[in-house]
Amino acid sequence: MNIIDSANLVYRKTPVMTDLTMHYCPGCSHGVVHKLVAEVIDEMDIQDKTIGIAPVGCAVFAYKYIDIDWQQAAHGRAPALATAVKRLLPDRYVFTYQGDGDLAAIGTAETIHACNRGENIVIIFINNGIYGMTGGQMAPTTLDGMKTATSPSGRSVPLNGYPLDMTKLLAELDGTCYVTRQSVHSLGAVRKTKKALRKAFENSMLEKGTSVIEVVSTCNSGWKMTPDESNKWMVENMFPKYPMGDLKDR
Amino acid sequence: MNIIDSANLVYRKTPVMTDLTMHYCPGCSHGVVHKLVAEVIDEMDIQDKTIGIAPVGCAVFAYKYIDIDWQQAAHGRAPALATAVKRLLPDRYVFTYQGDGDLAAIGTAETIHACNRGENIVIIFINNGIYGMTGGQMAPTTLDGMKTATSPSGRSVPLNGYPLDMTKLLAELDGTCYVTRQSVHSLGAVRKTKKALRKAFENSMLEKGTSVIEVVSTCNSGWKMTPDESNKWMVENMFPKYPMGDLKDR
Amino acid sequence: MKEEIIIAGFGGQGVLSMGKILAYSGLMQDKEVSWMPAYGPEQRGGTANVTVILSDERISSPVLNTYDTAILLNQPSIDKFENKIKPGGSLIFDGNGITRFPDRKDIHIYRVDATEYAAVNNIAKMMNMLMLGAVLKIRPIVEIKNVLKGLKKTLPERHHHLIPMNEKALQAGAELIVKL
Amino acid sequence: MKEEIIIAGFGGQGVLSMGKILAYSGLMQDKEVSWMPAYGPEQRGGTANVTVILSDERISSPVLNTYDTAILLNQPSIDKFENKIKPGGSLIFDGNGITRFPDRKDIHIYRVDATEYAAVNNIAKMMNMLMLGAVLKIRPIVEIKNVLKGLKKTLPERHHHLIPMNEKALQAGAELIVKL
Amino acid sequence: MAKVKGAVVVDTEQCKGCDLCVVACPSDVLSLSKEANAKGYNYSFMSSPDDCVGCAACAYVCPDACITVYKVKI
Amino acid sequence: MAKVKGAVVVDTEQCKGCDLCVVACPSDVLSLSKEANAKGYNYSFMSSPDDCVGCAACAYVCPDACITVYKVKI
Amino acid sequence: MRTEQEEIRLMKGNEAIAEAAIRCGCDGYFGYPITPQSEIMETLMDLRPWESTGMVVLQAESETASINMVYGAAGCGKKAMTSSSSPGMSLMQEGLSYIACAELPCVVVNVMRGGPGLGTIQPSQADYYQSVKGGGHGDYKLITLAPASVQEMADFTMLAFELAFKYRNPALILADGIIGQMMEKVVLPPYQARMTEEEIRRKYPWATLGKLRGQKQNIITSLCLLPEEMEAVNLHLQAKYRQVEQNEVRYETLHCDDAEYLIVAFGSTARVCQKAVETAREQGIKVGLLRPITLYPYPSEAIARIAGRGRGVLTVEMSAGQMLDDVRLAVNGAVPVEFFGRLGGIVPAPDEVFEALKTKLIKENV
Amino acid sequence: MRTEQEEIRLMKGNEAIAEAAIRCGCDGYFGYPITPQSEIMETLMDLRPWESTGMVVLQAESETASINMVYGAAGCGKKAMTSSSSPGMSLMQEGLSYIACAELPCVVVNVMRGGPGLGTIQPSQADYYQSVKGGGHGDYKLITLAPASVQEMADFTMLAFELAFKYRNPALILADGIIGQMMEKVVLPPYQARMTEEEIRRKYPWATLGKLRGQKQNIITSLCLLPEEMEAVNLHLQAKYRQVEQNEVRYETLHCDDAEYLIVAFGSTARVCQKAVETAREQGIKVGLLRPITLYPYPSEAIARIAGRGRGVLTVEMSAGQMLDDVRLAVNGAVPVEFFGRLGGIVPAPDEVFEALKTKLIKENV
Ligand SMILES: Cc1ncc(C[n+]2csc(CCOP(=O)(O)OP(=O)(O)O)c2C)c(N)n1
Ligand SMILES: Cc1ncc(C[n+]2csc(CCOP(=O)(O)OP(=O)(O)O)c2C)c(N)n1
Ligand code: SF4
Ligand code: SF4
Ligand code: SF4
Ligand code: SF4
Ligand code: SF4
Ligand code: SF4
Ligand SMILES: [Mg+2]
Ligand SMILES: [Mg+2]
Repeated sequence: MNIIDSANLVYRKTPVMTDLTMHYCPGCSHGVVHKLVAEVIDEMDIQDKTIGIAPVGCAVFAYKYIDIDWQQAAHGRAPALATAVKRLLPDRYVFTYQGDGDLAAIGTAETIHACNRGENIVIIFINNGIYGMTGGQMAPTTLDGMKTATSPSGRSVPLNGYPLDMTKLLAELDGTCYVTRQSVHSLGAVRKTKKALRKAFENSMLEKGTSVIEVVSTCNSGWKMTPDESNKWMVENMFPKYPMGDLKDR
Repeated sequence: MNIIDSANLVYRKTPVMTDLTMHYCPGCSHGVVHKLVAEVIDEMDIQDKTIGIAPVGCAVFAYKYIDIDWQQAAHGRAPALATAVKRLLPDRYVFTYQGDGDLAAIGTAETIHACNRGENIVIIFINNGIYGMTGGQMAPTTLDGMKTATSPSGRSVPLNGYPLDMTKLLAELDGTCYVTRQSVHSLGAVRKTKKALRKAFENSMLEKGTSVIEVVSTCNSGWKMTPDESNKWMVENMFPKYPMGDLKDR
Repeated sequence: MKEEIIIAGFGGQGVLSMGKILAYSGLMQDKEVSWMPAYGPEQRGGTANVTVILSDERISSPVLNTYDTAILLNQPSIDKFENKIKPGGSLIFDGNGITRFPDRKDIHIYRVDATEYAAVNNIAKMMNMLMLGAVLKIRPIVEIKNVLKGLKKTLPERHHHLIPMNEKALQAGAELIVKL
Repeated sequence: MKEEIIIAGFGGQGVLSMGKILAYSGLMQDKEVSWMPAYGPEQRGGTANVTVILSDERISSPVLNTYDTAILLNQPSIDKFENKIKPGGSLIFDGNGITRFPDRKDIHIYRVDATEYAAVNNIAKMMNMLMLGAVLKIRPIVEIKNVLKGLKKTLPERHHHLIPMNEKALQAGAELIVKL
Repeated sequence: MAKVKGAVVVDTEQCKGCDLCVVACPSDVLSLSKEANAKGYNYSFMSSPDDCVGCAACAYVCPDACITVYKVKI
Repeated sequence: MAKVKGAVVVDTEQCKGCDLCVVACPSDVLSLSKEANAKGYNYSFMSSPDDCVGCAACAYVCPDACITVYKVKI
Repeated sequence: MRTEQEEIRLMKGNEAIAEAAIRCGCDGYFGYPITPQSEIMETLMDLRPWESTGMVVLQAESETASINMVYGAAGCGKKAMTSSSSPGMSLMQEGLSYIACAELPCVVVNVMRGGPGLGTIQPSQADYYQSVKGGGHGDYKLITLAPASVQEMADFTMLAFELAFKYRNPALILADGIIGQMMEKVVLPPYQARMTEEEIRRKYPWATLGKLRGQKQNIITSLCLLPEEMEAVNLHLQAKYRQVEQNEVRYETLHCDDAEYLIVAFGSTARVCQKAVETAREQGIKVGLLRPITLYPYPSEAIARIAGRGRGVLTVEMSAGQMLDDVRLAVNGAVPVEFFGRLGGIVPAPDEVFEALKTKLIKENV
Repeated sequence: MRTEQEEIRLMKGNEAIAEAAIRCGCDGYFGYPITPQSEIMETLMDLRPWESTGMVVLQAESETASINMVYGAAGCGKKAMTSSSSPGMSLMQEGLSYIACAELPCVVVNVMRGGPGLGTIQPSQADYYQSVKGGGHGDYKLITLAPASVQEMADFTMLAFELAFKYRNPALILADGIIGQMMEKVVLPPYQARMTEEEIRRKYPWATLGKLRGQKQNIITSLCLLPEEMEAVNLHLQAKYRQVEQNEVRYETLHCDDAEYLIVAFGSTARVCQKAVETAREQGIKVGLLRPITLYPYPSEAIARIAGRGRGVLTVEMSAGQMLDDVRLAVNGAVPVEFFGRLGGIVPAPDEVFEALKTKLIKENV
């Protein structure tokens, strides 16, 4: 019996992904989220209507992998770009894809104000608690006690302040309509994240405001663990501080 | 009977205020808050231990009026200066004095991160819902429908976004220990604000984190009303959106 | 024809708008005009001044060292500009609150008590129009009818009913001139 | 004495640390040294290389066009650097996964199957020390005792127990040389 | 209860005539003068000095710290 | 209930050997190969192909979109 | 009868920019208030072009956000602009470097005020270096226009968009507080329709408007991790800049034909110098004035040519001498180059310039 | 035996800066990660100087925050520093302009990478203009030191603080990815105690440490609304800059005594050029090398003097030619000035420089 036949196809890489090998480390969460974004674009059939804004961070090359039009923003400024793009092209789907350094450190003001204005965009926020791209320095979301290149003996609150729950802040703003926290470490988690992404993209055209999807993620290189260990560590350590689920849905 | 005799003195200008005439418009709230800050410094006897950080905004010249050491910060960056000053001089009282444009627009990131790090400083936030200094443009805190030089037919949410309750966000952060909203339009309000200021200054030495005192204020020039009308308009229109009282006290 | 004018006083005395009306009237007469304020956060006190040039030729510098005519509405302005009037030029000042009167011998000096007149007649907001009336009597650089045209152009429609009042003020102002 | 060396391979093959050990050993022998990596976000793939210079004199350029000795640990490195070796210089390569072998006639070429040896002997982390042992046999620019001293200086105390193992790897590597 | 009598001194040169003290005074003691000071402001003064109770409400709300307050029990 | 049989195809050249599919598979179908691909990674493969139920858990969690999944009811 | 479209108006330079922007089909303005240019956004907000042409006007949370909004809009092939004054411009330098590298056409207005630091709100020209040498990192250039009248504030708004799109390069209008705040007569340009999406797709196929079926994706980026590729990007930029230098030099001369002495000045300072030249000519001194209109590309050849025939050059600026470098580089030692400047917000008066001419230049040549 | 204090170490340039900062009594470092200089903060965090000398090390939320933290710390008379690389430097331009105007001493390190825009992380020198002409607004100068070795990374950290405090002016260490990432031998300076508050009050009476009874308040500001006052501030700054120009020019020459041709290059490019000069000398070509150590103040006189004796100058940079302007201004037309550069992250090789010398300069003189 030939199972491997297009008639029996259950899952394959969406054509909205390009054929390039992603530059991410083996097991990096970025890849999974990329795939989900591409799948949602595919399923909504909006490849020609979607414009992505790439960050400065490991995902800077997102534009190489998801086959849509892209702009690559300066570090932290993706929401400013997205604001302008969406205002000038209101019938387009516009999303930013940002890391925790990009969105919650240098881009704090741009993120908060885009959300507060209620721009009809989607913000995808990859919170891996670290600066992956630059070699694993501390991020605003780095957990207390977590070791990074700039907190080699572990983050310490008196020295470095508290881990920042940016998503909670964004949920407080009048301009956001949908704020949720997801992950991609398991089949179930992946499915939920995809659903959340779809909802967020759909919101774009309903003039309800900004949709924010935080994906609590791993950076196994930065964390210095295997991908599987990273997932487990994430569930045990990141989830209590950054609990899964919707923070706002209106 | 000679009432006017130093023996009978009830209230006089604190010597921590200089003798210069303030450049503020007649009736501007800035003057009242300046006086209160100076009185608290006087009463706590910390004139030699206090360093103020002046903003860019109408209060840019605060350093001319309160007779302590001051640094004048770039627009929005006062919390960054204060962070460094306090960390290098931990036994000094360090406060910022900022307008709503300064603190809640261009300085959003600096404000949030100083508060999130829990810097042991005092942030005095003069929310007059407008950019006074530059001639009355819209601020992040400008109310819906409020007319300003850049919203001449009134702020409109679809165009300009929502009025931003920055203080609420700051209260959400783990690093703040005391977050309160006050005003200075009446004897009672002035007394409360002074008490709040004193508490905030006292917190500075308790290593509890950041104290934030929002003073909902008037800018009669920008609002194009008399000072008295402004106070009334404030009570009626600003207070519902920015309600008085403590948001956090731990 | 070229007239280089400085108008100076407290913020709130209508210095800039007097300049604007002059410039607009010049425009109505097909002159080249320039209006250059010393800008600043006026609402918070200090003095205001504006340089207005009307000319038949293209105007080079909008910033000047010396002026043909100075319209000075307070003491600091007299102190600052009296010496910058060209010999043979005119200094027109409002007498209100003046403690040191201008005393140059090589210029024409006129006192116009527009502020007082405006206060007495309860038309404080017309002070600058009174002054302008006097100025145009002394230096008829633009015609009154063009001033009124200019007003019509610059005032929002809902204020057009004030134009006759302005006209009256222009006429009244012309009567207030005292040559020193 | 002056030796200009390039070491190149995949990120993760210990290219940079091999260079560091060489440089540190040079320092122990009072040489001038420079260690210049082609840096980048290595953890995300790509190749790594480092230029190491040991010299009795002050070193001018840390960046070179040509090298005395090239230590090349993968195919892309051979492709990139084979032609940049000075005539009479040495190319030392690891045979693992090599599909196009170096073939210059005017240089000395050595094959050292350190990767294979390390895999077989379950000492994958010692691959670069094996290679270094071979290199120092071929080009004895620093003494083994200084390499070990250098290791002591650079390794954190808790890893000092590994030094004998490193020494053994250096010796074993010297036996793997195959001159082509 | 002993009666209380107050008085205020306004620094008329610093006063900007904002009227806030006038509004704040619970006893309607203060008014703005007809005359302007050197800066052109109609300063505040005690138009009904006998009614002053020395509560300092005026002084507290004065943005320009122009008011000194005295009080005696009589 | 009809029995279900699945199979996956791994793009062994794209695979980075991260092991996440191996861990995710509920039926322990996958393992990492001893051999490395051209990029030096030990790629994933169906070590127990008969156990595959075509649930696509492996494919969903694969960061590099290397896995294609097929399923038939038998 | 005059039509609305060609109406002569009396307006401030700042207002002229706002009016011209709408009329030339600008798609989006993003800004943050700062004196002495806040009237640009205020005028736009008052005119409500979103109800007429559809132009978007947005007050951003900062200058940093503004310039990055411009990046986003320009990336879509839209006519985008921002404006600010000196301190705000400093905050835009990273964004400008990105925009220049990503080759996005846009217009930026700097109405300069006295610096450094918070300084003063009075006129200055001390951001010349920042504008033409590169305030941001890396090798890039902004096409820089220096208006000297309210009319030019309007005209250069159109011209800046033209040049920006012609070269896919940011264009800077470098004005100062005088030109921004003064009122003059201005003939406003007629309304021009905004580009349709079809037009943009046709003329600017790089724009990110959404990847149509069968087309390649468009990517706006300034990143090339491989230095070889990044060098190629740079060489391409440099080649473009040579083109700009060949085609777009603009300047104005006055009395230069027989000039023994040459004054070089730009913007409102050139107006002041014009008056000084008039005075000098009245006294029989043969002085000419060259006013660079484009500060980048710089009229070096013209200056070299005219200066070469004379006995010396006086550069006049509201700064400590910044354009002076470019004048010296142009003259390359052929004749003496002197400098007169006022700093930190002070506007030189015509007679000061005349005085400087006599004491610094003519005297030296006696 | 060698003491810990004068230990010879093998370390990266970035690490050397961190070590030297602690040793020279730095009070506070504030930074944000960016390649290729992140090791500076990483090393500091690893060394935990807050436990030894009491130095504060803080990772800020951005470069904008970092430079303003430096402002705050420097305003207290403390030795404060930050470091970044090109895009991050662009974000600091407003802050630098404020610091320069408020006359605050501090040290800023830029380990340049290829731009413009996000560019690449490879070495570059294309922030020369930004550094020495003024990337921020207004007339100001940064004392700019260009290290060419790891040793100089350490030494110039101390020197930069010295000069910064001597002139109450920000000092910039303008390095590049090569010097930041390479390892060399370095002799670390001995530990120096941090200044006590009493010392600061005595030596820097302007510092805001709290207004003591009987003393006047200290105010750190860059604001002067009155243009007359702002001009006075500027004239004071300019006078100070003349002092700096007189006292602090530093450069190094190699084989310049008999040089017919002169190469001018700074930083790591000068190291590459040194090798090219060696090659040329071996071939009997009389070439010298002048390496400016201070980029501001610039060694214009030395260049004019040496170039004037020869037949031509070749400027070599990792940029499209920025320092070239200053070389041309120095030479002022006396001899031809040619340029060779690599862009966007490419490091020129010694033989390329030698080739350029032959084809661009020597050929021209045949
Ligand atoms: C202005 C500026 N500052 C700093 C950097 C360096 N930088 C690049 S990516 C990055 C942070 C990346 O972290 P994050 O946003 O969490 O993304 P991740 O790599 O973890 O996905 C930084 C600081 C930069 N490119 N530009
Ligand atoms: C970088 C920068 N951007 C803009 C300005 C102009 N500016 C000065 S004050 C101000 C806003 C003042 O408003 P706010 O902070 O609310 O203070 P207020 O005057 O109302 O007290 C602005 C935008 C500036 N000086 N610097
Ligand atoms: S460094 Fe971290 S975030 Fe970046 S690709 Fe590797 S695992 Fe992913
Ligand atoms: S403009 Fe407004 S905030 Fe500023 S001084 Fe006047 S009233 Fe106060
Ligand atoms: S002290 Fe009280 S009663 Fe007296 S004037 Fe002031 S407010 Fe009125
Ligand atoms: S409140 Fe103060 S400034 Fe206002 S009127 Fe009264 S005394 Fe004068
Ligand atoms: S489809 Fe399901 S059963 Fe089959 S290999 Fe994948 S995870 Fe395992
Ligand atoms: S999850 Fe994907 S990349 Fe990872 S081992 Fe499995 S197939 Fe390979
Ligand atoms: Mg991250
Ligand atoms: Mg305000």
